Amino acid sequence: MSLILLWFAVLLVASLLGGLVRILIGPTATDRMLAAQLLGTSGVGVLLLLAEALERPPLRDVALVFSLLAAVGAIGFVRLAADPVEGPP
Amino acid sequence: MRGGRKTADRTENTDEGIRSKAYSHREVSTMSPVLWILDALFCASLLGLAWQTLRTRDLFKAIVLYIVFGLMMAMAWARLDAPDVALVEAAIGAGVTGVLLLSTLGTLSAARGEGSQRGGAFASAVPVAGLVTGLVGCLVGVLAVAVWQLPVESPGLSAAVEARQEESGTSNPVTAVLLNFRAYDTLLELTVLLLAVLGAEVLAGSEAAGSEAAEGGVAAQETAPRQETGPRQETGPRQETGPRQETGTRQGPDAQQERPPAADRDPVLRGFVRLVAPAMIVVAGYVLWIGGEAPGGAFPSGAVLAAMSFLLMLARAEEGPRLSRRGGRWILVAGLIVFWGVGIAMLAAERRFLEYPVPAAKGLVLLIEAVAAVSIAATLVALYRGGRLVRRPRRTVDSEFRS
Amino acid sequence: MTLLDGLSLLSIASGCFFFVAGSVGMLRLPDAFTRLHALTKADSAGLGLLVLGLGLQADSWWTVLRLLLIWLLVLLSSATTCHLIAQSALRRGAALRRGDNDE
Amino acid sequence: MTTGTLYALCGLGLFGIGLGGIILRTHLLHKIIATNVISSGVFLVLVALADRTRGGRPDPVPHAMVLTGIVVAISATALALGLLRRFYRETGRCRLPEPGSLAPGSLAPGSLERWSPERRSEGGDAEKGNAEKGNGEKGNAEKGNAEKGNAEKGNAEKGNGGEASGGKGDGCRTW
Amino acid sequence: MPDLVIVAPILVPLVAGVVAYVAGRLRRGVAIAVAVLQLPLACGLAWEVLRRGPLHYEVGGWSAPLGIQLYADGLTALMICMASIVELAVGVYALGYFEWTERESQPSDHTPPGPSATGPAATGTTTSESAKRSRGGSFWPLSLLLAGSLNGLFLSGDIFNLYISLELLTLAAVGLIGLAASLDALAAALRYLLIAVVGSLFYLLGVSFLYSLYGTLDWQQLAMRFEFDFVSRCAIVLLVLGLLVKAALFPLHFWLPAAHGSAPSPASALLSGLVLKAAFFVILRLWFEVFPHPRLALAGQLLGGLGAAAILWGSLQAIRQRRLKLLVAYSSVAQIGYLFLVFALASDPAVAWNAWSGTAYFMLSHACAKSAAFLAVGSLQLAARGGEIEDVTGAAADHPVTVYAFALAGVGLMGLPPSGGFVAKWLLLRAALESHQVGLAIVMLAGGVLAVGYVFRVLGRAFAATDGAPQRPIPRLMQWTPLVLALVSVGLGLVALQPLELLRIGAPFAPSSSAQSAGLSEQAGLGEQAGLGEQAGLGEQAGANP
Repeated sequence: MSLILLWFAVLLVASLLGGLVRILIGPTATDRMLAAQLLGTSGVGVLLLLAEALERPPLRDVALVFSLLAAVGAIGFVRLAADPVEGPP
Repeated sequence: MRGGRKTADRTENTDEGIRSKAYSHREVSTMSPVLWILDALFCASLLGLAWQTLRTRDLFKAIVLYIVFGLMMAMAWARLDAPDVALVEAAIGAGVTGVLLLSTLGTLSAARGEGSQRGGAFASAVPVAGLVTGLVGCLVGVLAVAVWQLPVESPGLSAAVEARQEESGTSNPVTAVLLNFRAYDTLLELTVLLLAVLGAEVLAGSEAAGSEAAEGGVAAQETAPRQETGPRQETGPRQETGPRQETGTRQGPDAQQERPPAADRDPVLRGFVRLVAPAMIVVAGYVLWIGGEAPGGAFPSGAVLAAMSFLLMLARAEEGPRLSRRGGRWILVAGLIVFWGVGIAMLAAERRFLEYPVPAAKGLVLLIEAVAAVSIAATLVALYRGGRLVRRPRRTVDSEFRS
Repeated sequence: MTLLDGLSLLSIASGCFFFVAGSVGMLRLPDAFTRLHALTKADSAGLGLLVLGLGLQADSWWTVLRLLLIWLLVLLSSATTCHLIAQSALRRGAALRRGDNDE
Repeated sequence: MTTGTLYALCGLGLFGIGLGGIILRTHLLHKIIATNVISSGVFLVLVALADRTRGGRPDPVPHAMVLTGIVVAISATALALGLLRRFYRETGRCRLPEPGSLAPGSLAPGSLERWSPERRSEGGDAEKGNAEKGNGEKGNAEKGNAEKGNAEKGNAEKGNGGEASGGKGDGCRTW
Repeated sequence: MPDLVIVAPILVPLVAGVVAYVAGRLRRGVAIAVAVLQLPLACGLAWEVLRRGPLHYEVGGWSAPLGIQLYADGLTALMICMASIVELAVGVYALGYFEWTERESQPSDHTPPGPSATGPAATGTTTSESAKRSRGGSFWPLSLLLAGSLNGLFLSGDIFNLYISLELLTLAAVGLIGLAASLDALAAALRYLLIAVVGSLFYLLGVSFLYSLYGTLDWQQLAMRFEFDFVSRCAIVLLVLGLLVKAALFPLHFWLPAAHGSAPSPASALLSGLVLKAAFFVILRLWFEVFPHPRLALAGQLLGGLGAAAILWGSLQAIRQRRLKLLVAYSSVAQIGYLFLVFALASDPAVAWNAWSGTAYFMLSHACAKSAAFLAVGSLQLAARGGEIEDVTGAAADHPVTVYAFALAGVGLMGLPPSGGFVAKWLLLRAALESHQVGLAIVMLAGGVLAVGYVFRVLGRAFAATDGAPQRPIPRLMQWTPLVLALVSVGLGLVALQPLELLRIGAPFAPSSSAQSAGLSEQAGLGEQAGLGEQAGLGEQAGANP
C-alpha cells in the first residue's frame, strides 16, 4: 500500500516540476505567481502522501503549516511587488 | 478503526521495538526503486531551481523560484527523516523569506508596476566567469570525493541523546538537544536575533519613517514620485524624512474608477485575514505545545506568528499590531531575559549554568520555548520593519498585538 | 486489498489526475486569467480527493480532522490569492484578449 | 550510494551553485539569494551525512544544528535586505561600488555625505592593483587552497570591477 | 563555586547588552560599569588559571560529547584580559566621542539644509536628532554584546558553538560599521556581511565533515580522535579557508580597509583590535591543538608566505594612503600578516614555543597599539574636521596629547624596544633565525621599517608648522584615553614575564630547554613589577581617568 502511495507521490512531484516550466517561461509576473501557488498546493499533496506512506505523522503538521502560509507569499506579491504604480502604465 | 492495513508488500522487517509513533522504522526498504526515483526527482529539482534562481536576470522570477526552492527543501527534509527541520523550513521559507524578499523588491523596483527587475548581465568578461566556475567546480569535486569516501555508518550522538532522553524533560530528541543538552547554543542564537534587530535599527536610524513605508503597499506610490526627479546623485542626500509623510499623489483618483479598488480596501483580503489570523495563532500555539513530544517548538511557532503579523500589516487591517516604543523592546528581548533568568537561577541554586533540575526540566523547557516563540516572532516583524516594532498609528488601532 | 483500500486508492488516483490536469492546464492555457482555472481545479478537486483517499486510510479521527482542516485552509487561501492576483493583474491592465499573453 | 550520500552530493552542488552565484552576480538581491542557497546546501550536507546512523532513528544533533543555522541565516538575510533597502534609498543603486572607489570617508557619524561621482574615480586604481597581484601568486601546496583563496578574492575584484565601469548610473531601474 | 569565574566573562557582558538594549537613558552607565567590571573578572580568571591550571566547565551539566564545554587555559585568559583592556579604553573614549558628535550636530551645521525637507521641518530635525541619540545610543548594547560574544569565543570548547560566536561577531561588527551612517559605511557593512556569512558557511561545512567522521563537536575530544585522512584534510581546508576570510589574510582582505576605515573610530578600534584576532585565535587553536601533524608543515609554509606577502603589501598600501583611517586600516592588514607567520615558524619543534608565545603576545600588544592608534586618529580627524592626512598638519600644536598618543601607539606598531610589540617581534625573530628561515626574519624587519614609514608620515604632518585654521577643541576624555592605552601597549614590554608565564599553562608547546637556558627572563622581563598587578593598575587608571 505505501508503495503505491509513493508512486502517486512521484506522479505529483512530476506534475509539480511541470508547473515549474510555467514559472520559467511565464511572460508576466502574474503567471509566475499562479504557478507558485499551484506548486505550493502540489507540495502539500506530496507531503500528505509521504506522511502516510513513510508513517511520519509530523509531516502532516508540515503540510498544515504550508497550507496556512500559502497565501502569505501571494499577498506579499500583490501588496508589495506588484502594486500598480499610478504613473503611465 | 482500521485493521492491519499494511499489506504484505512491505519488504522491510519492522522490528516492533518500543518506538514512539513519530519515529517508526521506515516501512519501505530503502532499496525499492520508487524511493530512488523520489530522491532523484527532489535532488534534480533542487539543483535545477538553484541554478535557475541565480541564472535568471529577472529578479521577480528569481524570488519566485527561491520560494519554490524553499518548498522543495522542506520536502527533502521530510525525505531525510528531519520533520523538525522541515517544519521550520516551511514556516520560515513560505512565511517569512518570501515576504522579506518581495518587500525589498517592491522598494527596489518602485518605478515599474510589473516589478520585473533586471539583475543585469553576468559579472564581466567570460574568462573570469570561466575561471570562477572552474575553481568552484574543482572545490565541489574534491568535496564530493571526500563525501563519497565517508564511512557508511557515522558514529552519531543519537545513542547518547536517547540514553539521557528521560532526564531532558521532553520526548522529542531534537527539542531535548536544542533546549537542554545544548541550551547555550540556543541562548547565543537568540542573541544573534537581537543583534540583527540592533543592526537593522542602527541602519534604519534616520530612516524610521522610510522603513514604515516599506511596510505597506504604499511603498510603490511613495517612492514612485522620487524616480521621476531624475538620477539619484544630483538630488542631494536623502536623510531627511519629510516627503515620506504625505501619501504619494495618485495620478488623479478618477483615472482609477474603471479599475477595481486598490488592494488595501479590498473586502476579500480583509475578510481572509480576519479569518486566517486566529487560525494562525491557534496553529502557532499547537506547534509550540507539541514541541514537547513531536516536531515543533519555538522556532516554527515564532515564524508562524511572524507570518501572521506580516499578513496583518500587508492587509493594513484595523487590528495591526500596536506597541508602544518601550513595549516593543521588552517583547524583543523577553525570550533572552527568561533564558538568562533561568540560567542565573540555576547558578544561584548551586548548579551549573543552565543545568535544569530533572523534575522541573519539562516546565522550564516549555516556559523558555513559549517566551522565545513570542520573541522570535517580534524579532522577525521588527526585522521586516527595519529594526523597530513601534508603529506610528496612522489610524486609531485598538486590539492588542496578541490575545 | 480491502474495499476500503480500493476506494481510497481510487480517490487518490483521481486526485492526482486533477493535479496533473492543473499542471497541464497551467502550461497550455493561453492567458493568465484562464490559467486561474487550472490552479483552482488542482486545489479544490485534486487536494479534496487526495484528502478523502488519505482520510479513508487514516488510523484515527484526529488525523481525518487534520486532513480536512488542511484542505479547508488550502481552499480558503487559494480562493483569496486567485482573486487578488487576478485583480492586481486587471489593475495593471493585463491583456484580456485571447492569445495576447505578452505584457 | 545511500540516500544520505545522494543528498549530501546534492547539498554540495547547491554549495557550488551558490558560491558561483555570489561571486558572479552583481545585483545585491542575487547575492543575498545566493547566500541563502549556500546555507541551504551546507545544511543539506549536515543532515544528509547524519542520516547514516546505526538503527532507524536519525541523529538529532545535526537537526538541532541546522535549526539553529536556519534561524541565524534568516536573521543575516533580513539584516542584509534591510541594508540593501537603505543602500538603495541613499544611492539609488543596487550594486556594490568598487571597493576602493567609494572612500569619501565620513567626518562624524550621521553626516550623510553625498556620494559625489568625481571622488569615485580617483580611488579606483588601488584595488585593481592588488587584483592582478592576488592572482599572480599561485600557491600549490595545500590542495589548491591558495588558488581558491586568490580566485575568490581575485574575481570578487573582477566582479565588482566589471560592474563599476558598467555601473554609471544604471542603478536598479534600467535593464 | 569557583567555576563562576569561567562563566562570568560571558554572562556579564551579554546580560548587560540585553539590559542596555532595553534601558533608554541608562545605556551609557550600564556599559561603562560593565567595562570597568570586566577587567577584574579577566584578572580573576587569569589568576584562577595560574593557580589551578586549565579549567573546564560543562554548561548545563551534560558531559562533553552531548553538552557544550567551556575551556580556559593560559592563552584564553590572556585573550580575555586583552579584550577587557581594549573594551574599557574604547568605552571610556566612546563616552566623549558620541557626546561630542551629538553636541557637534546640534546646530545641525553638519546636516545640509537642502531643499528636500518639504515635510514639517520640526519632524525632520527631531527625527535626525532622535536618530543621532539612538545611533550613538546603539553603540553601547552593540559593544557589550560584541564583548560577550568575544569572551564566549575565547572560552568555547565546542566547534559548533564557535560557529555561532563567529556569527555573533559578524552581526555586531555590521551594526558597529553601520553606526557611521555614511554611504561608504553602508556599502562596507553590506560587503562585510555577505563575505563574513559565506566565510562562516565554509567553516560550518568543515564542522559537518568533522562531526560525521568523529561524532563529537568538542574540539578536545576531536583532538584525541583525529586522524590525518583525506576527508579530514578537506575539513581542515574548509575550516581554515572560512576563517581566513574573516581574519582578512592577504588575498582575502579586500573588505577590511573600507569596513574599518569608514566605521566610527571607537568601532574601528574594536573591529581592528579584537574582532580580527578572534578568527585568528580559532585558527591558532585548531591548527596547533586539534589537528597538529607533520604533513601540515607544507600548508604552514603557504600560510606563512601569505602572511609575509600581507606584511609587505599592507605596509606599502598604508604608506600610499591619503586618508588617516585607511592608513591605519591597511596597517591592520600588515600586522595580521605577522600573526600568520607562526604557522611557518612553529613547524620546527625547537622554536615552536618562541613562535607560539611570540604570536600570542603580538596579538595582545597589537590589540592595544592598534586600538590606541585608531582612537588617536579619530580624535585628530574630528578636531581637524577632515579625514585626509593633510588636514592634521600642525595638530601637535593644538593637541599634543593625542599626537603623542598616536606616536606611542606607532612605537607599539613598529615594535621599537620598550613596547610589547618589540618583545613579540623579538620572540618571532628568534624563532625565525633559529629555524633558519631567514627570509621571514628579513620580511619582519622590512615590515618594521615600512611601519616606521607610514607612522612618521602622519607624525611628520602633525608636527609641521602651519598657519591654517585653529583646530576644534577635543574633550579631555578623547585625548587621554588613547594615551593611556598607548602607555599600556608600551608597558606590556616591561612586564612581559608574567603574561608569558601565564601563556605556558595549557600551551601546545612546552618551552624547550634551549629557550630555558637562553633565559626567558633575561630579554623579556626588563622590569620586575608583578605583571598582572601593574596591568590592572594601568587599566584602573584608564578607568578612573574621566
